[in-house]
Amino acid sequence: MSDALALVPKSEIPLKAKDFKTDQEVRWCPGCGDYAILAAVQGFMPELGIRRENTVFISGIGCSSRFPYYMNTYGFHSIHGRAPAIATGLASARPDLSVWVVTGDGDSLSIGGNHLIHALRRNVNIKILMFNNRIYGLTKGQYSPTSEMGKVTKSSPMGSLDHPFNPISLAVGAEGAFVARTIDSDRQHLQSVLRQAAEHKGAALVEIYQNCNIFNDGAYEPLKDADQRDDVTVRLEHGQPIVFGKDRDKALIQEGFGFRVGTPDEAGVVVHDAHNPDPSQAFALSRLDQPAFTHVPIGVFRSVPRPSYDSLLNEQVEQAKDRQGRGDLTELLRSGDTWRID
Amino acid sequence: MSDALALVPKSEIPLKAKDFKTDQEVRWCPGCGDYAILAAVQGFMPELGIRRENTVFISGIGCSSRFPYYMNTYGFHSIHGRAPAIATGLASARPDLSVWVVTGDGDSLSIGGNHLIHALRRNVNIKILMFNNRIYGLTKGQYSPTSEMGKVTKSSPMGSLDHPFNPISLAVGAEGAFVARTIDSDRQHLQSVLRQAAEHKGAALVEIYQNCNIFNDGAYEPLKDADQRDDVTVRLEHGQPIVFGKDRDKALIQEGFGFRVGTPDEAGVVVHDAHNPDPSQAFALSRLDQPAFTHVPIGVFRSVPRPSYDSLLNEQVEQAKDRQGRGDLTELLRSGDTWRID
Amino acid sequence: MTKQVQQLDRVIIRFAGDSGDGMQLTGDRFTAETAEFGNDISTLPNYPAEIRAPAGTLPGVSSFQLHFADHDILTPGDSPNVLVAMNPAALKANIGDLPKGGDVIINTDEFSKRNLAKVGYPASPVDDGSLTDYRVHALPLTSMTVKALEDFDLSKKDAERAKNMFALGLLSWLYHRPVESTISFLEKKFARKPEIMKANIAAFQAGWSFGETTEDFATSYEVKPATLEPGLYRQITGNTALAWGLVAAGDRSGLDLFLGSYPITPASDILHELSKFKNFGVRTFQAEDEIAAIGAALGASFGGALGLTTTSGPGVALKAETIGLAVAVELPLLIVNVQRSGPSTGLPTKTEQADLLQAMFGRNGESPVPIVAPLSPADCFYAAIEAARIAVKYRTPVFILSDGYLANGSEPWKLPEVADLPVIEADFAEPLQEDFQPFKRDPETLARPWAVPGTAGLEHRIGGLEKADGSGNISYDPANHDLMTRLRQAKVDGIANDVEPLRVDDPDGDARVLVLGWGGTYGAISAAVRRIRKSGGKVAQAHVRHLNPFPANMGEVLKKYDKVIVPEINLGQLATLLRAKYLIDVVSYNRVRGLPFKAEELSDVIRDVMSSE
Amino acid sequence: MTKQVQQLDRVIIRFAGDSGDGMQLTGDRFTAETAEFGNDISTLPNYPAEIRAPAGTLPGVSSFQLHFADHDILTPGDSPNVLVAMNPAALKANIGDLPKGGDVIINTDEFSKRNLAKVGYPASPVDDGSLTDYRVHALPLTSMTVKALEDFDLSKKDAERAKNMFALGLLSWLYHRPVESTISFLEKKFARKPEIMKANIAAFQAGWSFGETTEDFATSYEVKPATLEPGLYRQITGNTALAWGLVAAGDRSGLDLFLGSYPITPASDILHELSKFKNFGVRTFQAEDEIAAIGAALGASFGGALGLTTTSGPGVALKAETIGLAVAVELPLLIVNVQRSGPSTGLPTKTEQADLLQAMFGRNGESPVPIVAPLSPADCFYAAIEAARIAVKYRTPVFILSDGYLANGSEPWKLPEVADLPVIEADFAEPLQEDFQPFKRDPETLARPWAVPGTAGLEHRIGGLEKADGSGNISYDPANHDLMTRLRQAKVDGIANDVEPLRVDDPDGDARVLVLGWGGTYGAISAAVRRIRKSGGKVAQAHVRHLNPFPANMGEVLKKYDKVIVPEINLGQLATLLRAKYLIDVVSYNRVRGLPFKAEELSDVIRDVMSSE
Ligand SMILES: Cc1ncc(C[n+]2csc(CCOP(=O)(O)OP(=O)(O)O)c2C)c(N)n1
Ligand SMILES: Cc1ncc(C[n+]2csc(CCOP(=O)(O)OP(=O)(O)O)c2C)c(N)n1
Ligand code: SF4
Ligand code: SF4
Ligand SMILES: [Mg+2]
Ligand SMILES: [Mg+2]
Repeated sequence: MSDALALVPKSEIPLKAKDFKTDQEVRWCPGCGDYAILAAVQGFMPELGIRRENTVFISGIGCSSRFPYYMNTYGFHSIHGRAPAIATGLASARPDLSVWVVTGDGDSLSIGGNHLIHALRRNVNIKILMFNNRIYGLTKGQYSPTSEMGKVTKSSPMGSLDHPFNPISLAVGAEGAFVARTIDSDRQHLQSVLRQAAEHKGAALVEIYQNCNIFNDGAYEPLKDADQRDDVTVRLEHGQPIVFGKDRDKALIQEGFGFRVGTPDEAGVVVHDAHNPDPSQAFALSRLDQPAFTHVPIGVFRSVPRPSYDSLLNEQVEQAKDRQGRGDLTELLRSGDTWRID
Repeated sequence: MSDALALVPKSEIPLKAKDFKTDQEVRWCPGCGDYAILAAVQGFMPELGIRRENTVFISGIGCSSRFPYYMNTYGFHSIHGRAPAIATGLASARPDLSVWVVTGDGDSLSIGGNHLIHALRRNVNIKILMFNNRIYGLTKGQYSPTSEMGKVTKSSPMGSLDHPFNPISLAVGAEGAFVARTIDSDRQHLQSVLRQAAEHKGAALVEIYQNCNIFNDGAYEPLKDADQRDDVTVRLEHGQPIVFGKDRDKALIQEGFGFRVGTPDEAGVVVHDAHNPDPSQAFALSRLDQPAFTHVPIGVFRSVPRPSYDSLLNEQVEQAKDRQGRGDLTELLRSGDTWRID
Repeated sequence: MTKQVQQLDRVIIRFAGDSGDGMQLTGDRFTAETAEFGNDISTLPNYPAEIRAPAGTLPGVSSFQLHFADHDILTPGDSPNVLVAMNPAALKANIGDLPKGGDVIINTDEFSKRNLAKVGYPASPVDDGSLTDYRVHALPLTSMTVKALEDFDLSKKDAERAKNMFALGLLSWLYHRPVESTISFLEKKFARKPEIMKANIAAFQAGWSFGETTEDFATSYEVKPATLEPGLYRQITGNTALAWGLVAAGDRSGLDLFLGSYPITPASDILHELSKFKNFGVRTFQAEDEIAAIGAALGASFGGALGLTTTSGPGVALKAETIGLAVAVELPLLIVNVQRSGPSTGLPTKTEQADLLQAMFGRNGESPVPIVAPLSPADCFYAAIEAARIAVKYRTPVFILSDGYLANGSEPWKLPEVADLPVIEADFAEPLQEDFQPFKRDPETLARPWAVPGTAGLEHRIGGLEKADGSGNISYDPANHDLMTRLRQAKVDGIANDVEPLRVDDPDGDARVLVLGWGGTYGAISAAVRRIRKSGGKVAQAHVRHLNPFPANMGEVLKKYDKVIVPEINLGQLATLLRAKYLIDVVSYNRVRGLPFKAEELSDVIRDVMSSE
Repeated sequence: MTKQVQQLDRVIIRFAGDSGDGMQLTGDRFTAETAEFGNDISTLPNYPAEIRAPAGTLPGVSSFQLHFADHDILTPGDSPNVLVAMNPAALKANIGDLPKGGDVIINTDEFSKRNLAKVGYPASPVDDGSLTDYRVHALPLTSMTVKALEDFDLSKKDAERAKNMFALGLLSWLYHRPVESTISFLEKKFARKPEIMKANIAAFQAGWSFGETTEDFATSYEVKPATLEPGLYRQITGNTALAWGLVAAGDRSGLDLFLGSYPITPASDILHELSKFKNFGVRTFQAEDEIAAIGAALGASFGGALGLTTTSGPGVALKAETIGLAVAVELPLLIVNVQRSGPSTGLPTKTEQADLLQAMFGRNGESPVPIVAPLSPADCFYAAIEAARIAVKYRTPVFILSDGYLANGSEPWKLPEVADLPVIEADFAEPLQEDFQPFKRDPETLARPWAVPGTAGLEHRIGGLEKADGSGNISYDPANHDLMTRLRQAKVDGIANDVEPLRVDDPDGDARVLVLGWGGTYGAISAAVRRIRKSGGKVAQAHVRHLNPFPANMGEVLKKYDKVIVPEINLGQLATLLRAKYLIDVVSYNRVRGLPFKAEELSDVIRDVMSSE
């Protein structure tokens, strides 16, 4: 595994998915997309080869945020929206841990929006899994910051008025160094994205399209329906020309600062460059989904190396110890202007 | 004036800059950039031709946030970071007001970051003037979210570790419909940007580079120093090829999804398109300032029409009144299942 | 065969099943039929934790208890006489509350090995004799329903779904409920799905006729209508009443309501309800978080609207700083806290009264805020109007402390005449005043003028920094800060003389013990007091509606009694305020179980205290 | 000419000038010289509002008062004997505090028409006879300074800047202060600007020699060294002492300190100070807001660090929800509130004690948090260690309530031996326990195990939902919630027996009146009590360091006295807690002026109460 986890102790014994299951009964509505994500994550964790006890899942509040109870690692089901902040403290103080944040579209983009964008710009060493079901599930179905305009919900009987966020655009605009999107129904893709996220040293935002079959069922139908999905889904792979379609007969051609859909044999098929220090192309790709669900890129939009916050912080601590020597309390008390009374 | 202010009553008598001055003694450090901005705003307001009493300035906390005390309009010096939220309520309830938010880089991007991005996506009808001095002024000089990495301040003796936000990138990524940048020292440019902001029906973010001569003096020297400024400053004007330089001998040429600096006579000089519904070009322009101060675009990056939050909300109110008729309390109480006991 | 009919004065029924079994709907319908019949009613829905748990599990159990009688009643009842258990989980979770000899109606179809295992029943309690203490009616409700719907073109699933209507029909027969309203309800509800509609009606009627024909129920019961005050009634929950009270406050003040809110259990329904009233000029704004929600509300108040925010305890914690700002700028603002179990996330769907001291003191600096607490579901309507009256008249934020029990509980409500509701004077400052002083106070109320943007000549600036008395300019003058701090306090304290005195219910005026409560415990306390009096005991009762400031006569009242008992669903918060202010050694009774008090436990407590007299 | 020398036992000097005049530096230097000389000292800097106001205006005035004596003293003194006024604004803002007959040294160079006008002086008070009640020394300090520096190659501006050193020199002569430390200080400070360095030293010496030669000062004064306990001393402010105390707590517990903070006056300096101690393993994180700051601190605590957050009242309001979470998950966490004047933004640079009830009750639900308050600048060091001891031992968030007066005030501090400081046992849970129970409590302290990530076999999940006693699994069981609520309360209440009993200072043990204070009022109260005793009065004094829980003996102590006076810089918050808990009618004395009490006003209050005895 990449050096992103270099500081995390390895597990002596190879672990299995079941090692990451807890005895807690999983409590989501039957059919909820969260089940598939949980299975995918439990299936993926062993790959990392790190110790269970050095793995931590931190969540906010929401259906999705129940996640930590079902992972047999250390876990913290915190308060609404604050998981990235709490994880920032833990990850900064403990570089020997692999810290994962599980959050929802409301938890991370409503009340937690500020912590999210700051964690991204600082490149704190946490992996953020945003379960985006475009609804407030736990509170029984109000529109969320990713709900489409005009959505009728309990709190918007005449349709919501809010122009939604595009989590990828927002994350890229917030200086995110690793920004990706995947979907609950494609376990293999989900795991491949988790793999790349884990390899990024710093903050990784993974938006996971998740179906809430109770309050927003079918939100991602076009990406799941066997007939359309291959023509709608645009899979991004670094270094590869962006080609898609059931018959791989479609390709993205640059037009101005955006794209048009052409054919693979045309000139100017865009080659995906997730490692580009300039986020402009990644941003442009995030706008492809206009109008909604004509073409939806999934995969890693952006993945550029940048020193992680914890490494910078701990470097300063080491430097200070080298330069000033380990702190000595007695010395400190006696430093500067003092005088003796006898 | 555009219909952005259509609902705001006009002033019968023509107003002058002095009409917008208060009797309060202006309290900023001598030499502070805030003075220039205040003068520019007071000089500009009469242009709008609207009544003073229908103009409101709302601020958070910070040196910049003292602003409302010096404007002879209605004003609200609120709490740290919350001005956009408070302004959202006022603007939504009172479409007959022209509501301005004055904030600092800390006020709007640290504690207030979440309210800022949500006000932008909702396109609430407020004009946000962000005084960006890249420092916390009022609290006497800690680094801010726009301070450069490695900055040594009282709270970062070994240099700050935070990768800064680019307010323009963030605003564009947050679905901002009007996003602009200007500078305290160029009154004419500042006022032209204010003019365009006022014409936008909805949320307008205006980043104003402001010098804090006490705690971060010279932060924008390259843009002010007579020798370099013309070669560094890239003035954006919609529909115009992007040409700059002391001798207007430089131009932006598209390269991939970004730019290189070429000459005006070259092929492919980029024509600025602030009205493009796709924000990708505006975003790409916001990344031009890399490395810092090689080339800094100022002007309106993006200005696209989108229904403002208050108009949508008040439409629903009118619709509801038309459809259901003005609410009648007695009817409401007696609606649905009731029974009589005699 | 004709069956005998027995008269009862009161009955408590609990419908219990899986979240998917539609027990809340069943309860609502039975309630509606019963209300229509003219009994007095009190209901208590009991939802599982927020997320829907897997079918058939204990956490998935949802129940609805309703108490109806031929006299006026105050609580949903301590323990049911009849339990309807739609599956093993429902039986296991609720049987403990059923007193010996009680009736239990069991849907045996759900008692499969698998379902029994899910809740750890080794064998079916129906056969293993563990229910011998009860009168068990073991019925295959599901299959009977399916059978009754054979001729409909329905999936088995849809047919089975109607089993709750079958059960409702059976219970409706058992208690002689009128059925028309339920039938027309089903007609409306399934208007777009005629087959489903017909099926549900058929199931309902099948349940009824099953009752008539089965041997299992030899007797049916009658509960005569209660003699309630004449008038037009409706059944209403606390959250709905609160929402309507706020609409009424807007109506009676001529101010447009502006709600800034962020959803949170158990307050969300107020947001949902208010968002339906745009035609009343009610604007609802679902904010990005609680801070933005109250910020927007305060901004709207600055603009001359009646700003308001709705939330629960954790949300109040986040709003604290902005409430402090509202105290400093002295603008009307309503903060509704539908209390739930804490601390932190606690038990989000359960009730508690532990946010009183937070409302009193949960801000930096000296920042007094008036507090009003409703005492029953319907009273939420009047409490909202009273809070709005205080907020507008005194230009101050005001807390409304409801709780999860009031929010979801319901009772019949005799509808008021709109004309009888208080009128609220917004009394905006007049334009074009000579050197207008935004902090010049009304000498009587100490309220400052409300000068809204758009008013010519009154341009002024407000903010959180200390302001000079009168002019409102920023002032660092030490004496002025002391003065302003005392003025803000005096303004709120002065409200004590502008609210109803504390009313004491002490029939013969010679009781030695007073029971003093606040908020949602009113029903349970009153019921307990009645029991004491029935058995000849003398006890006085009073319920505090204004928790800050206390009514002017509070001190006298307390001093009149040898013992003052204060039951609270917290560790003694009202008691703390009373002790601090009146130095009286009140006797606290505290249980923090996330549940309302039972009348019985309270009457025991009162008896103990009386005997220790 | 030889001058006479007069002996004094104590002197109070106030240096006042424009923010740009360097009065804080001047005061610091005079303090250092005085400390070195061996007097006891207490200082009070007084900054203008946060933003630097235009030169020469009243809001721009900055002052530094220092009190030194040949005996131990407790406060910076009520009113100065000597006022140094560098400009008209400084004179106008401060002359009112100078008692008749006091010395006032005036820099006449600044008394231009323009500067006089700025503060509304029609004519110069120096000539218009308005200062006849004082001993006026009208001196052209600026021009004398410029003259003294003629030969230096300096801009006029730079030369003028040195006028504060001239003034310092003059006062150093006037009070026989040792000058070496100031000279070496200037050498260090301006090491990189030799010309400026020499000029400042020259100005300093010029001031000294001017004193020797001028007629204006016929007498100079001597204040003998105080007889302080032998030992090594330093001058220290409250914020510095607090920061160092936290470092000490880390050192004595072996835990790395993790500070999550967001700057706010007057707490920012603690963040600044701690950010210098990375070599102690102290990690400081400047967060995006207060919520993130405490969140990060709590996350670090979960990871086994000593998590801590520093702020002032408005910040505490924002942290409330997370503090509640810390109560629920029961992890060590320190919350430092350097109180300032409220409500809302209030007077950010002024002191107050009005956040006590916020610390007690400012959260939803029953969420008890221990509170510790330092009583002097140096005591902030020990209070920090004590708070950390409680937090770690009991696995709980703990409040440290400092205030603006303690934060910026300073006093000489006899340095402790590190070995004498308490040792704090982190006592992490051991790895690989059989079915580990994260909420199984220590029977004695009721603290739960602290099992940090990385510990094999103890993987567990914590959170804000109610947890089952022992296992820590989510529990909706009513009885468990009641139990856990009481256990959390009992854990905190139990600390009462693990802290120093309240010490009462009642020399003859026969006083009838007790003065009880908390926090930064200790100095003023003690000085007042001394005055009473000097004049033969008998009064007892006690100061509360642990505000939650109170020390076990608090009740007894209170009952011993006929009258208990509680002076507070709020409207009676400690009084409220005492009344509620002990039902004692304490006498409150409250002033909310943003300023510390004066010894004199308190002694008057005490006398009144005693005579009303
Ligand atoms: C401070 C606070 N405010 C509000 C809530 C209520 N609440 C809990 S989860 C939630 C939103 C859930 O939506 P999301 O984050 O998308 O998660 P999901 O349930 O959809 O997975 C809200 C509003 C809360 N628990 N705490
Ligand atoms: C809740 C709260 N937290 C912190 C502060 C302290 N504070 C006041 S202004 C400010 C930042 C000012 O920086 P900026 O917004 O850039 O404004 P500037 O002073 O630079 O114009 C801070 C941290 C406060 N007043 N309130
Ligand atoms: S409500 Fe929606 S998101 Fe929540 S558990 Fe049920 S299906 Fe899943
Ligand atoms: S500190 Fe900086 S920003 Fe604030 S007033 Fe002074 S110069 Fe302006
Ligand atoms: Mg969601
Ligand atoms: Mg700034």
